[in-house]
Amino acid sequence: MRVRVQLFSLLREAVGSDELVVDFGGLTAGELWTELEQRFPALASFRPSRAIAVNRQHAQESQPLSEGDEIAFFPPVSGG
Amino acid sequence: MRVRVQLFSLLREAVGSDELVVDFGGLTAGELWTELEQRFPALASFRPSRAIAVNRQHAQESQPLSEGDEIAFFPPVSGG
Amino acid sequence: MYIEITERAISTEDALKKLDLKGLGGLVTFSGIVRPTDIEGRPLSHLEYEAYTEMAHEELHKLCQEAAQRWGVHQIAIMHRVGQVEIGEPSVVIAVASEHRAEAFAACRYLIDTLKQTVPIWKKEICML
Amino acid sequence: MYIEITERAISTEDALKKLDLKGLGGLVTFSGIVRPTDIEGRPLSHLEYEAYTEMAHEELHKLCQEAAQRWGVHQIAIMHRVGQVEIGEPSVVIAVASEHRAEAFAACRYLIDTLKQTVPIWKKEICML
Repeated sequence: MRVRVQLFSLLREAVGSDELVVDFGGLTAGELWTELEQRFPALASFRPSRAIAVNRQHAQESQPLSEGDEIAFFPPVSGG
Repeated sequence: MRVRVQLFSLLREAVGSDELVVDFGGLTAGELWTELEQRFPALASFRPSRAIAVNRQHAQESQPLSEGDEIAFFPPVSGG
Repeated sequence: MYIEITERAISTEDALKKLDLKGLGGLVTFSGIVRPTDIEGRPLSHLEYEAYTEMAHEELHKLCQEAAQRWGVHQIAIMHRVGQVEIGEPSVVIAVASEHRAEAFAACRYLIDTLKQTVPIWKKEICML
Repeated sequence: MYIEITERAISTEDALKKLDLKGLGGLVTFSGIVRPTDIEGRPLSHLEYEAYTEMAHEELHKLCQEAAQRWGVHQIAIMHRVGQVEIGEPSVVIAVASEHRAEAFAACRYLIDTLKQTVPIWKKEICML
């Protein structure tokens, strides 16, 4: 399936891009992250702390993805 | 002794005056109140709830008074 | 630390102007606004506030000192109206700034709660005729 | 309920203008102001904030709905800066009005605490060179 991936803050800086369109053979948000780590090894160190949103909702690694979903990965939030 | 008595809010309205100078034969703030009650019977109903200040400090009925003290009697505060 | 008991209108903005925010990170304000009805729902015309002004100043000063001791907050402004206050107008405004937000929230809440319990100011509700 | 994520300067006054105070008695505001040093005391030049704007809007909207359910408060304004924010400027302002003060304090505190935990906005500290 094809999904849109947005990256924020340190993850955006690690990859050098704020948005990727990814053709993806897996099922879940966690599998998508693993695939991104393979393409962008600089992401690996963020795995323990990074959060996931699917279609603008906070999500877990187990969240199944669908064609056209908007996925976002980001470090712990620090607004305010 | 001679003391200055200030009355506020409903007590002022009950007596019809915001300040009295009282020549007083007693010792304590509570005794002064009792003397005022005798002069102004309308004060009696306020006894259970009225507060006392002596020289701008919250005080108890047992507070001894001195010549020249500034005494205030007032109903429960309701600012804010 | 700024304390004012005044017959003139007051506002959050007025209180904020009295604070020096330099180096501070959290700013909390409270305004108590005159509601259109009394506690039993009867419509009010306005309120009238009366203060034992000198003692109220001293009591408010003590409250500020307590807040400074308990929470380390030093930037505090308290303004309270006396006289006639119309529906919708603030009768009291408190502004507190501190390094971090927890202290400003705690001090502001303490100040308004304690003001209502100990500071010699009285409200009279004037009913609609 | 008013939510704004903006590159322009914000202020307590701006947030207050978004509230309808009619009939309400308690108004609490919080401003988070950029401090001149980082957590280790190093001097900062400024902060840069970045948001996942669409999701941040939705999350803030959810927080307002939670505050409405828990405390019955409906007059809420939240403004958050993105982009460069200078030392001494507010990065976030929250204003909450309610019938009585306890609800406004509780909701305002909840909103800033939860904003910092769940809303997708990130701060970057730019050190003095």
